[in-house]
Amino acid sequence: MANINVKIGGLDLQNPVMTASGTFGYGLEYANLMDIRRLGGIIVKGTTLTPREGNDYPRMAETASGMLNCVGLQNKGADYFCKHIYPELDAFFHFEKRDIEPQPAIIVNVSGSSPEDYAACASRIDTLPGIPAIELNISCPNVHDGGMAFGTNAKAAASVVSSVRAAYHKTLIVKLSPNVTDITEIARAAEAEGADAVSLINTLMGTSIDIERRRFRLSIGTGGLSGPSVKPVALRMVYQTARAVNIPVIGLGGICCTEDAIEFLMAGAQAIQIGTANFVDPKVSEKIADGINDWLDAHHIADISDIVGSVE
Amino acid sequence: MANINVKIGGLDLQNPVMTASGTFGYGLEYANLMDIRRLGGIIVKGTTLTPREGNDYPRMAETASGMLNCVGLQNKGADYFCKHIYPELDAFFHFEKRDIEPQPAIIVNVSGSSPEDYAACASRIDTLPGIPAIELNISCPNVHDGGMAFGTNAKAAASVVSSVRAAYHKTLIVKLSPNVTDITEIARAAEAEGADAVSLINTLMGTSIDIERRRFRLSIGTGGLSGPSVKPVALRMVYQTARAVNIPVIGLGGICCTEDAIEFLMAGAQAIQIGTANFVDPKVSEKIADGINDWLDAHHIADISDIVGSVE
Amino acid sequence: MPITIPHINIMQNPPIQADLHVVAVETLPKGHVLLRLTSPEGSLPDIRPGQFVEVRVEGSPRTFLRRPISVNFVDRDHNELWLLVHIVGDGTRTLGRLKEGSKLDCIFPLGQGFWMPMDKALPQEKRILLVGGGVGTAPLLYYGHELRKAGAEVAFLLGGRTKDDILQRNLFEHYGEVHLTTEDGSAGVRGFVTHHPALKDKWTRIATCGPKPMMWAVAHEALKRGIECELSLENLMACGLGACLCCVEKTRRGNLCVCKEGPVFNAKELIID
Amino acid sequence: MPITIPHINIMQNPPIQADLHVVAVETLPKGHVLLRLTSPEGSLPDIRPGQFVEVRVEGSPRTFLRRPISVNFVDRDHNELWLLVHIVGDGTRTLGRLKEGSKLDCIFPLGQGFWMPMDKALPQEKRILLVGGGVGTAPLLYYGHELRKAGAEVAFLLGGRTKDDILQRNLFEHYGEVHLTTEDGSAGVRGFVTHHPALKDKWTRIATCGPKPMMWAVAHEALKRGIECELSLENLMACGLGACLCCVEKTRRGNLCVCKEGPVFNAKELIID
Repeated sequence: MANINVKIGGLDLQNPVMTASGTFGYGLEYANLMDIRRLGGIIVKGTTLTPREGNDYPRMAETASGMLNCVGLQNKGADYFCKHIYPELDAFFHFEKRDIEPQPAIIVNVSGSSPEDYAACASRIDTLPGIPAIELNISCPNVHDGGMAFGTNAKAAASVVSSVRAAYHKTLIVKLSPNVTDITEIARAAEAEGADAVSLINTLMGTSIDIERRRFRLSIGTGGLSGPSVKPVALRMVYQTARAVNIPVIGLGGICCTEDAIEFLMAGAQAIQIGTANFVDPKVSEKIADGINDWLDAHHIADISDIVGSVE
Repeated sequence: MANINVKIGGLDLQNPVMTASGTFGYGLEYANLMDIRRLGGIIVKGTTLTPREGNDYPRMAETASGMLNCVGLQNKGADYFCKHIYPELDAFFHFEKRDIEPQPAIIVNVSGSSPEDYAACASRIDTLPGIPAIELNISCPNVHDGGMAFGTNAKAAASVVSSVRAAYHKTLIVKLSPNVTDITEIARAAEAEGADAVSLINTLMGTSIDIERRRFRLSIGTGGLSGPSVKPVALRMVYQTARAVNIPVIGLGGICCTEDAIEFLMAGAQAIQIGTANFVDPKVSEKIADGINDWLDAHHIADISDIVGSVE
Repeated sequence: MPITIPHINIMQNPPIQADLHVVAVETLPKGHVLLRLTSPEGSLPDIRPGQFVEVRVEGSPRTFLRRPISVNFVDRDHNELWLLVHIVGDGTRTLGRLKEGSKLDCIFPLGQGFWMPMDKALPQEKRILLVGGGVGTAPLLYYGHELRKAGAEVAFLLGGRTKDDILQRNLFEHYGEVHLTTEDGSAGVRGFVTHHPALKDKWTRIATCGPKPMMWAVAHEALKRGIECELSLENLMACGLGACLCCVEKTRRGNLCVCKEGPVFNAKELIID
Repeated sequence: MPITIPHINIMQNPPIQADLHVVAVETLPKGHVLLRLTSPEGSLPDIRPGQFVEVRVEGSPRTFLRRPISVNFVDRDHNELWLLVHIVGDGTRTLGRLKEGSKLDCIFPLGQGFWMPMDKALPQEKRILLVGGGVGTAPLLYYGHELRKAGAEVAFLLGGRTKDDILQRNLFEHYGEVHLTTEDGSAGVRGFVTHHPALKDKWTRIATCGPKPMMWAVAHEALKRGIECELSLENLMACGLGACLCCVEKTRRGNLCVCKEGPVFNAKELIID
C-alpha cells in the first residue's frame, strides 16, 4: 500500500481523487452505485447566494469524445444548501467522526455575480463545520453575469478572490477557466490574493449546430466542453500552472482512467478531479483511487508525492 | 446542382473545400488517391524564408478523437519552393489554364520569426503567378521564435499583418490561434491591417505524457491538438469571429464529414478547410465537396451563400 | 441496503449497475430491434413501468455518453429485461449490432415510473388508456402488463406513420383492446392518435409516451376533460441520476430532472402550451 | 496512370485505397494475429518487400488515426496480402477481433521497400542475412520469399524473448536457413541476435527489422565489417504519405519521413550512435 494521502491547504485527503462540481450532484445521488465514502473529496454542485433556475433546455450536446453543457448554475441557493442538503450529507457521512474514520472532504463550489455576492455565499458556507473548503468558480462559461468574466481577466479574478478570502476562513480553492491566453497569469493572481490552491480546467467554451433545424443545439448558443477531448489541453495547462505557482494545483479535464490520472499527477497536479467520466461509469472515481494505489505499488513507489510533477 | 462557388478576397473557388496546411503536403502526395483537381483550394505546407529542420522526433501523439503534433515548420525554404516545388505544381495543374479549366487555388502558408522575415517570404511567393493567395501563419504553437507569439497578441498580430500587407499584393489570409481569451480581437486587428480573410482555428496547445517513461510524448513537450475533439471550440470561435469582422472567415477544426462542414458554414464560415481528417480518409475533402452540393440539392437550396451564417 | 435521502435521492427502488447478457436481438420493422437481456447473477431487481435503463455504448467516438432507453418489458418468468431500440444514430446502431451472449453495461432502474394502483383490489371503474406513438409505445407494454395484473381495465391507442411502424401489436393485445391510427391509413384510423374516437371514451386515467406534440395534444384533451394524465418525456440527458441537471423540463415546480423526477410527469405539473 | 513527381512523389508503385476483405484471422502465440486479406476486385497491386499498409481502425475514440502495418507476405497464388499484428493497444485489439468476411479500409503499398536485385541473374556470391526481432520479423518473410525467387541465398536470424515469441518459423524455413536466439534459451542461442555466431558469417548484405536497439547493434556490426545493411524503422506516423512530416528520422540528409523516404533506410544514411 503506497501512501496516497495528499494535503491541499488545510485539507487532508485520504486519496487524491475528487469528483468535479456539477458532475456528481451532492454525492449522495451516487451512493447506491459506489462507495462514496472512499473518495478523497466530493465537490458538490455550484451554489450561489440566492436560488437560480439555470438556463433553458436543451442544456447538453454530445460531441466527439466529450460533451457540451450549459446548465447555468441551477441550484436552490446557499440557505437551502445549509438547511436541507448539508444535514443530509451530515446524516450520511457523520462529519463529527471525520477525525476518527476516513471520509471524503465535502467541498462546496461557490459561484456569484459580483465579488460581494461570492463573498456572501462563501461566508454562509463558512459556518458549516463539516465543509472544510470551498471551490470558487470564476470560470463558468454558461452564465451572463459573473462566472467566466472573472476568470478571464487577472484583475477581476484578483478582486473576487480577495473579497472571498476576507470572508472565508477555511481552505479556498479557485477554479480556473481555460478560455484564456495565459492561465498562469490568472493562477498567479489567485495565489497573490490568498488562494490555497487552484483547480483547472473548467470547460472550454464551444458550440454545436443542428444543421437540419439551423439552430444551436444548446439553448443559449454556446456551452462548456468537457470529456476526454479536452484532456490534452487540460494537461498542458496543469503543467504550465504547476510551474508558475507555489500553491497546490488540482488537475481535471477528461480524466477517465488511472493512467489519465497519473498523467495529471506527473504534470504537477497534487490531486485530481473526475468530471464527465462519472456519467459514463459511475464507479470510475473509486476505481481510479484504487488504480493509483495499485499503479504506485506495481512501480514500487512508496509515496504519491514521488510522482507529482515528475515528468521531464 | 447548387452553386457552391465562393469568393474569398480575390479568390474564386470552385467549391468551399480546401485542405489545411501541414495535413496535405503539397497536394501532389494525394494525387494517386483522389482527384485533387476537384478541390476548392490546397493550402500547401508552412513555408519560411530559409530552410528549417523542424523539431526532433517524436512529433505526434494520438489523443481521444484527435492528435497532437509538434512538427515545427520543417520545410526547405521559399527559394526551394519557388525553384522546385512550384514548377512541379505547375506541371500538374497547368496554372496558365486556370481561367479556362477549373482547378484548386494553390495557397502557400507562410511563417516567419519577425515581421520582416514574414514579409520577405511573402514577397518571394508574390512573384509566382500560379499562387493567388497566401495564408499567414501567426498561430503555430510549435516554434519558439515567432509563430503563435504573433497570434496571441493583437498588437503583434497587427505588426506582422501590416508588414506582409505592404509586401504582398494578392489575397492575404491570416490564420488565427485559438489559444487566446478573445479571438475576435486578433481577427479585428488583422482586418484593420488589410487582411482579406481570416482562417481559424489553428491547433489548441496541449500535451500528453508517457507515464511509464515519465516523459512527454512530444519532443518539445507540448504540441498542437487537432481533430474532431476540437470541433466544438473551433465552431464557437468561427461563429464569434464571423460576427465580429466584415472580411470572410474560413473555418477549420475537426471537420470530418459533410455535416461538420455545413455546421461551419451555418456558423458563418464562407469556406472550410479539412485538416487531420485527411490522414484518416485521404478522399475526405473530395467527398465533402460533393457532399455539400448534394446536401444543398436535397434541401432545395440553390446557392451556398444562403446557408452561410444562417444559424439562429 | 438502498440509500434513500429525501432531498437528494428520491428513488424508491434504487438503481444498480450490472453487466446484463444479451439473450436475443430480434429485428423488428422500420429499423427497430428488441434486445432481450438477462441478469446472469440472479433475479432482476424491482423495476416499475416507465422506468428506464442507461446503457453504455462502446464502439464509436461519437457515442461517448450512455443511452437512456425505456423498459419495454420485464419477463419475470425468464428473468428478462426487454429494451426496444429505434436505430437512429451511431449509438443505437451499435446496440443493434449486439450479438447473443454479449454483455451490456446497464444502470437501472432509473427515474419515477407511471402511476400504479396501491393494492390489487382496484375498483372496477378504473379504465386506463395508454397512448403511444412510434417507439414511444415501448414502455406502455410493460405498463399495460402491470396494470392488468393489478386488475385494471386497460386499452391501448397506438399511432404510427404506417402499419409497419406499429410494433409489438400482438403483445399489446394480451393486456387489453388495441386501437390503431396510421398517417397513411394502412391500419386503424387514418391520422394521428388524437383523431381516434377511442380517445374520447370514458377513461379514469390516461398515460402517454411518444413525440412531444402528440403527448401535448393528448394531455390537453385529458386536462380539458378532467382526466388524470401522465406523460413520459425523453429529454436529452447525460448522467441519468439527477446529478448533472442537463435534462430538465420546465414545470410548475421549476426546472425538474427528467431522469430523476421523471421521466413520467403528471400533466398538471407540466407547462403544456 | 500513377502520378510520380520527383521532388514530391517518389513512389514507384503508387498507393491505392481499397476495402480489402478478411479471408482469415489466425491466432498466433503471445497476442499476435495473422490477418489474411484479399482484394475482391482483382489482383493486388505490385507490392515490394518492406512496404507497409495504413489500416483504418474503427471502434474506439482512442483509435482515431490509421495504423501502419508492414506487409508480412503476398500470396500471389491466392491473391492474399498478409498482415501480422501484435495486439498491444486498442487499435490492434480491434484488428484482432475482425471476422472472416469483414472489410478493412487499406492504403497500400506505402513507402520504400528493401533493396532488391535488379534482375534475376544474381551472382552466386550474394548471401543475404535477414535479422528480425519480435514482430519485426514480419516483413522479412515476404522479403525472404522475393529474394529467394530472385535467386539469392537467404538466411534468417530471428530473435525473441522465448521460443513462442518467434512466429512463423516454419514459413521462414521455406526460403532459407533459420537461426534463432531467445532470451531465456528456450530455442536457439540464448541471448540477443547480436550474440548469434551466424551474424559474423560472410554476408554480402544484411537487412534488419525489430526493436531499435537491436537494429542499431546489427547495423553497427555490419558497418564495421563493410557489409551493406538496411534497417526498417517504425516511427510513429500519421498520414503515411509524406504529407504531415510527423514520422521523421534524423539522417545524414536531414529529417526524412519514415513513411515516404523509408521505412527502409540504408545504415549509412542513418545516424547510428
